Amino acid sequence: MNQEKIGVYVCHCGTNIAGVVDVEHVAKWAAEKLGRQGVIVARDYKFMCSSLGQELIEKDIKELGLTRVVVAACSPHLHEKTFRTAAKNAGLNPYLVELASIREQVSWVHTDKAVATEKSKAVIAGAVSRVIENRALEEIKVPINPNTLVVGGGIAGIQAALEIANAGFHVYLVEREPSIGGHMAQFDKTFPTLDCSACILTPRMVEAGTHPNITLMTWSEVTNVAGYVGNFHVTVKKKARFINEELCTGCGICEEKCPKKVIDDVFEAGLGYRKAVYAPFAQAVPKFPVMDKENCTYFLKGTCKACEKFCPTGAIDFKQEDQLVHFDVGNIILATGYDLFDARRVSNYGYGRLPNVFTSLEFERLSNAAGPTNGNIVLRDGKSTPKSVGIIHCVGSRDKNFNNYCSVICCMQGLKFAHLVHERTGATVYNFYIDMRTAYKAYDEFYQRVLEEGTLFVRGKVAEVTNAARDEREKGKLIIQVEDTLAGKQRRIPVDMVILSSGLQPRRDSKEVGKQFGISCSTDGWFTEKHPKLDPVATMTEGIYIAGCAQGPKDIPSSVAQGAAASARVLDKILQKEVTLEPIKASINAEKCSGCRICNGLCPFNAIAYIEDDNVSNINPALCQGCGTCVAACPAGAISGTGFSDEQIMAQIDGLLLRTLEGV
Amino acid sequence: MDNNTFEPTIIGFTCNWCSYRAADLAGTARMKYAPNVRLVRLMCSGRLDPTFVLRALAQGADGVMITGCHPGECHYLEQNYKALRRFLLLKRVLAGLGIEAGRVKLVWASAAEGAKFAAETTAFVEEIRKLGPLAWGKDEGGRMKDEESENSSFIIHPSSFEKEVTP
Amino acid sequence: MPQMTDERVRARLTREEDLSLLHEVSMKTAGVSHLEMCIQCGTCGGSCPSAMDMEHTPRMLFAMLRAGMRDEVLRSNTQWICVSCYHCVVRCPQEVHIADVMYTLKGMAIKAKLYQDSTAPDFSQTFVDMVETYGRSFEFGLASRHYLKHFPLRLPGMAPMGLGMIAKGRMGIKPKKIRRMDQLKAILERASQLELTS
Amino acid sequence: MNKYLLYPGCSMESSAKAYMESMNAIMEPLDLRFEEIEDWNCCGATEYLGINLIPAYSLIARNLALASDQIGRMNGMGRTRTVVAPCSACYLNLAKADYYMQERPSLGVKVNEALAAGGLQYKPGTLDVRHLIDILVYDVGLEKIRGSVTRPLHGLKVAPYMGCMLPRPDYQHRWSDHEHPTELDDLLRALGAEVIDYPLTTSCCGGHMTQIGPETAFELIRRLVADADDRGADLMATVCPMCQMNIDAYQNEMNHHFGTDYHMPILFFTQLMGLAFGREPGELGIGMELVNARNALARIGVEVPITQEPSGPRKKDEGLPMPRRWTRHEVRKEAVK
Repeated sequence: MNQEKIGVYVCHCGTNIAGVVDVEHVAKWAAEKLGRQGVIVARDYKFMCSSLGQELIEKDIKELGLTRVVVAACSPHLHEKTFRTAAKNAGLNPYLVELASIREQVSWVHTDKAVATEKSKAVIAGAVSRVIENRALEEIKVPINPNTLVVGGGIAGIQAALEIANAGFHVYLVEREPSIGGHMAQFDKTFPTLDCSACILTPRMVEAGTHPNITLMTWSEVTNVAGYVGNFHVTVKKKARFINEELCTGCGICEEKCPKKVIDDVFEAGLGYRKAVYAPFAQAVPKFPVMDKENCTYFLKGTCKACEKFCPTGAIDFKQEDQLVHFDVGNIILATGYDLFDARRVSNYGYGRLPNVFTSLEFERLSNAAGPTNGNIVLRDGKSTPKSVGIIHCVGSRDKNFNNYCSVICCMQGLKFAHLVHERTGATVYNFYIDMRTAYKAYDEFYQRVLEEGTLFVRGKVAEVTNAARDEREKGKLIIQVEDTLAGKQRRIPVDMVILSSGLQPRRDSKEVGKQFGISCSTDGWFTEKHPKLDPVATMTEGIYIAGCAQGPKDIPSSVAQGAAASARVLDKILQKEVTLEPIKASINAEKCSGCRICNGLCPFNAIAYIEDDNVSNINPALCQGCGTCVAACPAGAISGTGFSDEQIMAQIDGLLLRTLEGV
Repeated sequence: MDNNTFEPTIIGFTCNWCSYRAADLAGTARMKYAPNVRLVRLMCSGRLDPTFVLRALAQGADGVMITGCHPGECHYLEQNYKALRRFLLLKRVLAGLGIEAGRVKLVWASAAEGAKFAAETTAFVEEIRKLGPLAWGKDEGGRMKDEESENSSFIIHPSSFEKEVTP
Repeated sequence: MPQMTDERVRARLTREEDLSLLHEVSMKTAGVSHLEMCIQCGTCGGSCPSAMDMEHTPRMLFAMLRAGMRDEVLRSNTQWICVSCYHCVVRCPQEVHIADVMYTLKGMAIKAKLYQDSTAPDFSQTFVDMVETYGRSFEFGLASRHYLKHFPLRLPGMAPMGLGMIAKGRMGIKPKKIRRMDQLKAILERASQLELTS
Repeated sequence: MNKYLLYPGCSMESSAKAYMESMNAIMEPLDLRFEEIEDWNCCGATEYLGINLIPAYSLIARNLALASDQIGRMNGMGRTRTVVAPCSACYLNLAKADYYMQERPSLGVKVNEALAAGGLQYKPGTLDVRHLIDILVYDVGLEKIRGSVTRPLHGLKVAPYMGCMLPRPDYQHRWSDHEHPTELDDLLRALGAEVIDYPLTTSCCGGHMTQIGPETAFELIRRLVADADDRGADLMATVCPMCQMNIDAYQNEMNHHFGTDYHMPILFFTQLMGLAFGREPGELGIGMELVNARNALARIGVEVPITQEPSGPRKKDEGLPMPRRWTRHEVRKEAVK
């Protein structure tokens, strides 16, 4: 028999609960049967979460001196905070309140009233037993370092960095490639306005490159992250550029004189060439080129050095080495972007086998005035202009054989391609789609415009692209075989060129990157947000935010919006100067710890350290995320977890099984 | 209502981030499922101490359902894998104690899988119904004495669940 | 407590009247059909090598199943024109077991006697009869019996081919029989009973 | 020595005798041993599945059950889990039955209930069902095959024809690709042949449509033959008795139907292997094809003897169920109607 005074409050939730559960009976039962456990009052009320309902509880706490409260209502994910705040207002430690979910777990999922009422009793008995074991807890406060790390220099990362820098705080912007700009720098036009992509992007790139509050690190990768929200320690590897940035003026003579031509798989999507020493494109930021060690003749054979000979400022430095840079930040934004789906995997579309099948990124470069063909849309032979073009939507997306999700941008991208082909070549254009998804502002209007231009739309997922002609009309062409689902007939449409509107997929290394930063990925590999609706840029790890396509496929406006949203969250944190953490933490009782170190390896956040001198392990509460794995594993029972202690859980089990009714 | 039908009592351990939300979602979507499962919320399936399962079985549960995030989707990165290996060992231990391994079930359910949570729950109730009431450890009168249950909870030292699998 | 069997839960989930046909076809199909997952993209109809001879593309049949159009579906020639090449199956973005659904529809059409042309059902039945008699297929008997009934006018044209096959020793004129025909018969008999109860 | 269980399938004993003979001829150089499943029965082809589900799968599963049994009786080094099916349709049926019995356990339970009536049972997933070419490419290996070549097929242009039922639906993920697999191409190249780019390699030959809807089938055959011809193939190589039969035996009919004049021989890949291994055409069933490969093979210096077509009256006790004359009688009766 314990000394606690417990109040039980059963919510009707209108008819949501009361329609199925006999709430009055349940309250009466709790007062009677759970009295031995310390329940001194049990009430039912129409809406416990209303201010009147809360006042009822507050009043009882004050007047009856309640030391524990159980609210039987909805899921704790909805109103736990409400009732904890009410308790706090009445002077009771908020962590001495428990919610028993009898709506989501009982009244909404069961129909038999008697059964539902019985189950409600068990759920409440569990909560009562548990709450007796609850302990008063204090929130944890940690100071925040005002610097921020932004990983990824695409449009989302640039936006986030600029917002924070403009607010007066320092940002480290780290980019893997030689220049910032990301995929957007590769595009020719942007839908639906057909703005020139470079024209709207480069001013932002320049701003980011010259901003006094931004430390720009390109050709660099984050190699280690330690610490926790407010206090991250970051290590970045600056890969050797073999260019002395102090001396280089970005004149481009080295690139001009370099005799080694290499296929550019990254920026030119394999359609064009670059040199072994290169800046990926004319407006690259920073202006300094990089030397590609794998392909440089000097590195391969020991002679050449043409670049060094011609460099007017002596900026070439073959002896440069990779450099590790360390700095501290308070928050991190990951804007690491996406990879294009590899269309070779859909072998029935023939990419890689049939020369005139192109991917979307290849087409972007083809149609770009600064691209390998100066914006001429031509076939793989480099000269012929197509007279007919088929654009296939949903390549690799919405397909259980590849990626299950909709890649969001492909419909609009396909429409943009149709417009560009039509405008530049006058070719007949076919668009093959499953569903036309043109949601968002001015998108459907663009669809209307492309319809007006005479693009031929076929509703059907293309079955195959083949060069096996069945008759004269098809000879020498690529034949697109498809069911025109609106006509209900199979069609074979011969064209000169096929463009695959490939989907987006997570970066190849997203899982490893997620692990490095301590955030999780969905099964698809996109970074998981804290809440899909109400917290789309935060992650489960405090202090780490995500923006742009790293979180899931999205277009430029959404990426920019997310970059800005993530920076707003970071600014909010910085301005708070300190952060409050949920006190669900594990701690080790040094007396009981035998120093076996079983727990050390179990913690994914490296929160547990072994202290050699004392032969015990110790948990850093700021690093601990409260999962409780170590608590479950400790052979000595030396680790306890606040909020979810062994005592609480065991008591709840006994309560749920109504063992506690039988007395001790 | 058929009074002769055996209605098992089942304790379900859910992860705060996935399966508990799946249960919430099943509720919000008004999906109906068998009422025999009572849930305990943990922060992570990695928190599941095998002794919780033994405790539940000793205290009168006929089956235990453990639910967690899908492999690779753990909110604490990889703790559900630890739950998985504990679960596999636990099944062996139960077999050693003469309890059908089928009385404990591990289910992966993401926060979006309310329907799966409902279906798996109902299916598990059927499975336990087929196995019948758990007679383990009960004296002739019925339930086990409390001292015994305390002892039986600790017949398996928790560390054995880590040691055996830590390379 | 009331009993919540699998069946009761499922019954609630599929109480939509129109889905009963879809559900029936799905339950009668080998493996997990995923029929309810069809998004009407037309990959199947686009992939089909014999679509030009079909009254409905497979996609249309699935829409009709969803609409509960039992007779129209079973009367369609589509399932009989299917050549079981599985192009649609591997390309289907929703992993519908299309080819196996076609087998199911054939079986249902035969039972409902709703096929328009008896050539294909007869061929299948003849084949099955042979197998049930001998345990092995017997190409010569099958082809000749079948052609005799359905393409008598073709026979003179086909005869040289058939003769060629015999001449080259590629067509046994005597059926082979397995040793334990009794065992096979017992199995098939039991299987037929199980078919009726399922 | 690699040892496997063999499920030959009905065709190997009749229309695809050449396949059987050539397969047997390449076993020894490649160190392979097959043990036939005792008393196997027909797999039901594509016909049984369209009548009754449970009997169809029970028919197939009897073979799997017999194979399991037989493996249980094998001992020592010879133990295998693999059943080899040289016919694509048989391969598909056996593999699919094994897979579906796992995917839908209720099917597995019913089929086993039926098998029990014959004193048999089969635990799904305990056997590996594989096609002959899978064994040759992935177990024996192209190196060993290349090493056995004594008469490379240099200068012979071959259209590699995989057909449809081998690479699809491929629930066991055995093939490099469902649309353009390279296994047959690689094997033929190992023999020294010139492999043409043949985009229709996994397109359908018409299957049973030659029997029930010949016009549909003829168009499918035409596409295959015309494309191979267009691309300059001397002959096609196949891995499936049904494909061989349709393209070989019905090519003449197809030509007649469209007014074309294609002459595209189609041989089993094992026949080409046998030739490359130095065997004589007669040992490999070459000459049994109706569209003869004599001219094509002459290009690589292989002389195919003209086979004496057997003639003469049949023995009475081997008499046909329906003599040809009687057939004509039927024809007239039908024509009068």
